[in-house]
Amino acid sequence: MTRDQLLKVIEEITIVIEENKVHLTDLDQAIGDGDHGINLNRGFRAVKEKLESLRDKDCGTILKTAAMSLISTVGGASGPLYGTAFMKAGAVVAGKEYISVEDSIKMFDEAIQGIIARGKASRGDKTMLDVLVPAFEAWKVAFEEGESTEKASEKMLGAAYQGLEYTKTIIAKKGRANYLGERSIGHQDPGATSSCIILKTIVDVMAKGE
Amino acid sequence: MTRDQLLKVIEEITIVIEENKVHLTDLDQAIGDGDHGINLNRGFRAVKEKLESLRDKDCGTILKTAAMSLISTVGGASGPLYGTAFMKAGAVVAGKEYISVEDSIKMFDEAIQGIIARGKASRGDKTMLDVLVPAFEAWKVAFEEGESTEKASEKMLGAAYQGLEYTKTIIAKKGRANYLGERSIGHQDPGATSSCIILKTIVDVMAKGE
Amino acid sequence: MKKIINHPEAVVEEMLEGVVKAHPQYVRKLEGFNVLVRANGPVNGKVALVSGGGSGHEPSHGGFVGRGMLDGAVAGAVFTSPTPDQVFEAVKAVDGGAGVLLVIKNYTGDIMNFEMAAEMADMESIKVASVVVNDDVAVENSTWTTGRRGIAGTVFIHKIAGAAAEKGMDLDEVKRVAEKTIANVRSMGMSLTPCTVPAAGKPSFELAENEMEVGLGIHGEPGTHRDEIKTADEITTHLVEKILEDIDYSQSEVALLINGLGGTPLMELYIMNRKVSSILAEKGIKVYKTLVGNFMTSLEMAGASVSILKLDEELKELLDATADTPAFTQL
Amino acid sequence: MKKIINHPEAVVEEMLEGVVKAHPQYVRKLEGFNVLVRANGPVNGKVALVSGGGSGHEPSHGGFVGRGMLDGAVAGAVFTSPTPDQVFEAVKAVDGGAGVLLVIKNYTGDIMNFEMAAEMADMESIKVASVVVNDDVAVENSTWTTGRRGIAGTVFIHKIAGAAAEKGMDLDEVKRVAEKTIANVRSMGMSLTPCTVPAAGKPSFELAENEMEVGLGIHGEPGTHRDEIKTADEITTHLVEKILEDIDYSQSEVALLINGLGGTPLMELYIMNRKVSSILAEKGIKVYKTLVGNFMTSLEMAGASVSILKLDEELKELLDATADTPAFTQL
Ligand SMILES: Nc1ncnc2c1ncn2[C@@H]1O[C@H](COP(=O)(O)OP(=O)(O)O)[C@@H](O)[C@H]1O
Ligand SMILES: Nc1ncnc2c1ncn2[C@@H]1O[C@H](COP(=O)(O)OP(=O)(O)O)[C@@H](O)[C@H]1O
Ligand SMILES: [Mg+2]
Ligand SMILES: [Mg+2]
Ligand SMILES: [Mg+2]
Ligand SMILES: [Mg+2]
Repeated sequence: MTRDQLLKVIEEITIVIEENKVHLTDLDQAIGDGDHGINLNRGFRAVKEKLESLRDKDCGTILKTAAMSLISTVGGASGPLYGTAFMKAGAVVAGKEYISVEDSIKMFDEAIQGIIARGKASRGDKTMLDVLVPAFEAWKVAFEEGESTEKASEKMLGAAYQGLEYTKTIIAKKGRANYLGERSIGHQDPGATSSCIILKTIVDVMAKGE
Repeated sequence: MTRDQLLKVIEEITIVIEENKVHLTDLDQAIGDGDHGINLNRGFRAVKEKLESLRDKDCGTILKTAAMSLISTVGGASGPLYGTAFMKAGAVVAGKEYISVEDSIKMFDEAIQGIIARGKASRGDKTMLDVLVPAFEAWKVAFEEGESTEKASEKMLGAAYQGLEYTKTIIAKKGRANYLGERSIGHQDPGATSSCIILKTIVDVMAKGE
Repeated sequence: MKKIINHPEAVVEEMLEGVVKAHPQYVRKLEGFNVLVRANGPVNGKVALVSGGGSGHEPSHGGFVGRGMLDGAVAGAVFTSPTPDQVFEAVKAVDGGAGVLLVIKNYTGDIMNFEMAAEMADMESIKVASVVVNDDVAVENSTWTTGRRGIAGTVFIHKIAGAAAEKGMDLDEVKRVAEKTIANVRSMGMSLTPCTVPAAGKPSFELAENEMEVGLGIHGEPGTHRDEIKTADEITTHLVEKILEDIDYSQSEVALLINGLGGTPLMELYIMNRKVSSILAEKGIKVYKTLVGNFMTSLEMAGASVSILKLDEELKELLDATADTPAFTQL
Repeated sequence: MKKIINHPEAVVEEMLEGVVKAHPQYVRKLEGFNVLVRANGPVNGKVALVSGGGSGHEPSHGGFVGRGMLDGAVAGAVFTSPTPDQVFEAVKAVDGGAGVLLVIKNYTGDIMNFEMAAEMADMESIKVASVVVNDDVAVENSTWTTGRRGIAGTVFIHKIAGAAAEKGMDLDEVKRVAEKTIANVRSMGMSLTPCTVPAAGKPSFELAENEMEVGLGIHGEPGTHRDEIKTADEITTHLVEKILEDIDYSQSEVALLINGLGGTPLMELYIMNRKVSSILAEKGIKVYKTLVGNFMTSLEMAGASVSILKLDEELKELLDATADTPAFTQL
């Protein structure tokens, strides 16, 4: 993935998050405090304002700048988590103008480790990790098995959506939904949903191959 | 009217006020603060509790006791006004066991003078006076013209209801409805309504002639 | 009707019990009466202040009983002025020999009931004076009508006349100060929702999702008119303009009260205050002190009022004096 | 959505402007940040207290900035914990050289954002310690979950740790006192209505006319369960029993906070207090001090929480110390 594609990915994310603002907020009203879409939209709007100034920067700087914007505008739980994820992913490609498949695996891994270190959640707690962890594993395994990027993307997204469905069936153990106990069952996790949306956007931009 | 009839009148008033509690409150919600029925009902419930102890008292004592109960339980505007009215009416028949027609005219007059002295309103201000004053005049004139009690009662009630209708057409100048200005037009005054109800009850008991 | 209550008819008694349990260092209740007086009163030789009215305006009036403000507060049924015997009982309980000032809000019921209490006190030779607060500019003032209502501005009278009494002024002086405060304070309010008197069980009026009532009192009664909901800045501008039209505040220092009606978040009151202070700044009116919060409420009504008090040196000093009550404390 | 606001996205900024205009003697705003600090701060040599969280809980937290309580308050978007840079800015502004205590409510977002700020402060060698309030007994405590929420009991930490800092205790001591208070306080809440986050534009949940949410937090989120509306006494009994089950208050003296969630009239809070105090009296638990009012709100939500703090001599003395802030003043 080129630097321009990365910028395109980020720009597209700002658009789809805006489109999904109400949807994400609705999901968060059901089991959280009803701000997830508002939070992310505020954050990615700030990221968008930075994009122009990043046109000729390296991938690391781009991601780090986006991370800082997220950290200083989103707030809540998702701000530090997505911020940390972008930050950790950026560190992998510091100074680089191109992201290789190996880089992408490392970035994904580091992002998840960052989220876990910051949020102390694990898979099965009904959080974004229930999407990100299986998605990462599918992505990694696909390449290990020699699949094409298209196929790997497909498998990754498949795992992501499966993870998202899975969040409906479990009790939240982390985040605000946790306080609902049993009542959280049956509801899809908002953060897992935004993670899916972001992954889908990455895949869509890559598929266009611009 | 005998002492027993007077007691009966008061007892019946406590009943009809209870029945009209919601109606009077609804009227007061439209142009006042929505408590007129609640206020009067609280007051006449207190009066009712005194009735037993008044069985062998004179008409003056009966009315004065009722007045004191009203004054110390109703509150609002209607408490002092009805309280004063009962008090002044009672003073006319202090020590008496029977209320003559002449007494009744004097009582009615004194009651109204009491209300005016206390509340400083006059006819046309959209208050209970718009019922009481014309009712009193009709009552007095009927006897001056030699009418029977039945006929006088009929004329008195006719004037009362006409006065009540009239309250719908005017702007309130006294009481809470006053603050509504033009918006008070079209609404029937709650205190005028309770006055009608009370007059009607007096007439009904007298008509039964028990 | 959604309320945390037991029985609609018992709300006032149960509330007063709760107040006394919460603030025994400040207030006690007169046995058999819905009257709160200072725990350590009466204060010998001090003019005493009694206020009151219907309940449902909490923390008014019981919340302001304490050093530097009221000596006694009489609680009527919800939105119904208390009866004369209750007021009289308060007067007797708080009189420290220097007389009692009744602070009455201008409602027919309050006036008549307090007046009757004053007559009773007179018969027992207790010196009683009274003042009538009529700060609501929403209502046209006219000698043919009842005149203006007393609303949130009343709190300034409690504070200032209370300080005057605490300072040792005599009854005439305390009354003079109270009347000066009344002459200098104006208020106006609006609401987004009605409220429900517990015993009535249903809202006092109905408003559509996009409507507000403007120029309303503190008893759940409708206002002078209904309007489409505007922005906070527009609403505030309207209230402040009506007030500023009424007396000349130019070049003067003022105290502000941005008063919540019970169901409005503090956030919204502060957003209003932002606009009030910017309008006053533009006009060269200097804000000396600002109170923001629920001081004179209408049960759970969402809405607010703005009160502006024109100050002079005497009023400033009294406004700044120490107060120590359950609902208002000032070092 | 019925609110007195201008633009949903501007509520926090506009509110803070209004707060500063109302209380310039208490607070100033850090230019470019949604942070309120003491007008006359930092206080040299004094441990500073910083708290904060999402907005919508007014008067928490900015209303408690002042002598004897907080030094700084960070205001996030409505119900959204503030970002680390904002918290860091507060820490820098209030540090008087003796270090800064962060009072954090136990929410994933608050913890992470405040933690990141602490890391930033660490890098600039500002001494920072933090405590996490988790007083809500509605939520089961478990090491597998996030644990209990921090709700209204937090106000006691502000008051008591604030007094400790004002008294000159060092950072370790202030932290110890804060942790003792946290260990000794329990709360539980309920609501009759949802609330509406301005930017969301619609209520956080829906309740039928006869329903209430029990065991809920302060962010408009649903509670642990939904129930039919009960009487005030039944509701109060449930809340108090859940609290009393949790730690042993027997033979102890306690402080109470009957906290309104923003849309509940004071009348109802006092009716609840009546029952709280009668339950405690029955159990031989002595009430030392009671606070009643809107201290930690959820916008315009109608509802309340009860907090009970077990006291010892040290806590009593600190609770009694003078405080002077916009929302809580004590002589
Ligand atoms: N400890 C955690 N680890 C990973 N993800 C978490 C954690 N806590 C919360 N989340 C995610 O954050 C989402 C909520 O984000 P958001 O609503 O923006 O923040 P808040 O919960 O503070 O309001 C949840 O749906 C969940 O996916
Ligand atoms: N000054 C007055 N003179 C005569 N009647 C009055 C006066 N003021 C009010 N009233 C009557 O009292 C009625 C209202 O009584 P009520 O609702 O019990 O008291 P409040 O207005 O204090 O709530 C009005 O409908 C009106 O008829
Ligand atoms: Mg959320
Ligand atoms: Mg009425
Ligand atoms: Mg009334
Ligand atoms: Mg949030």
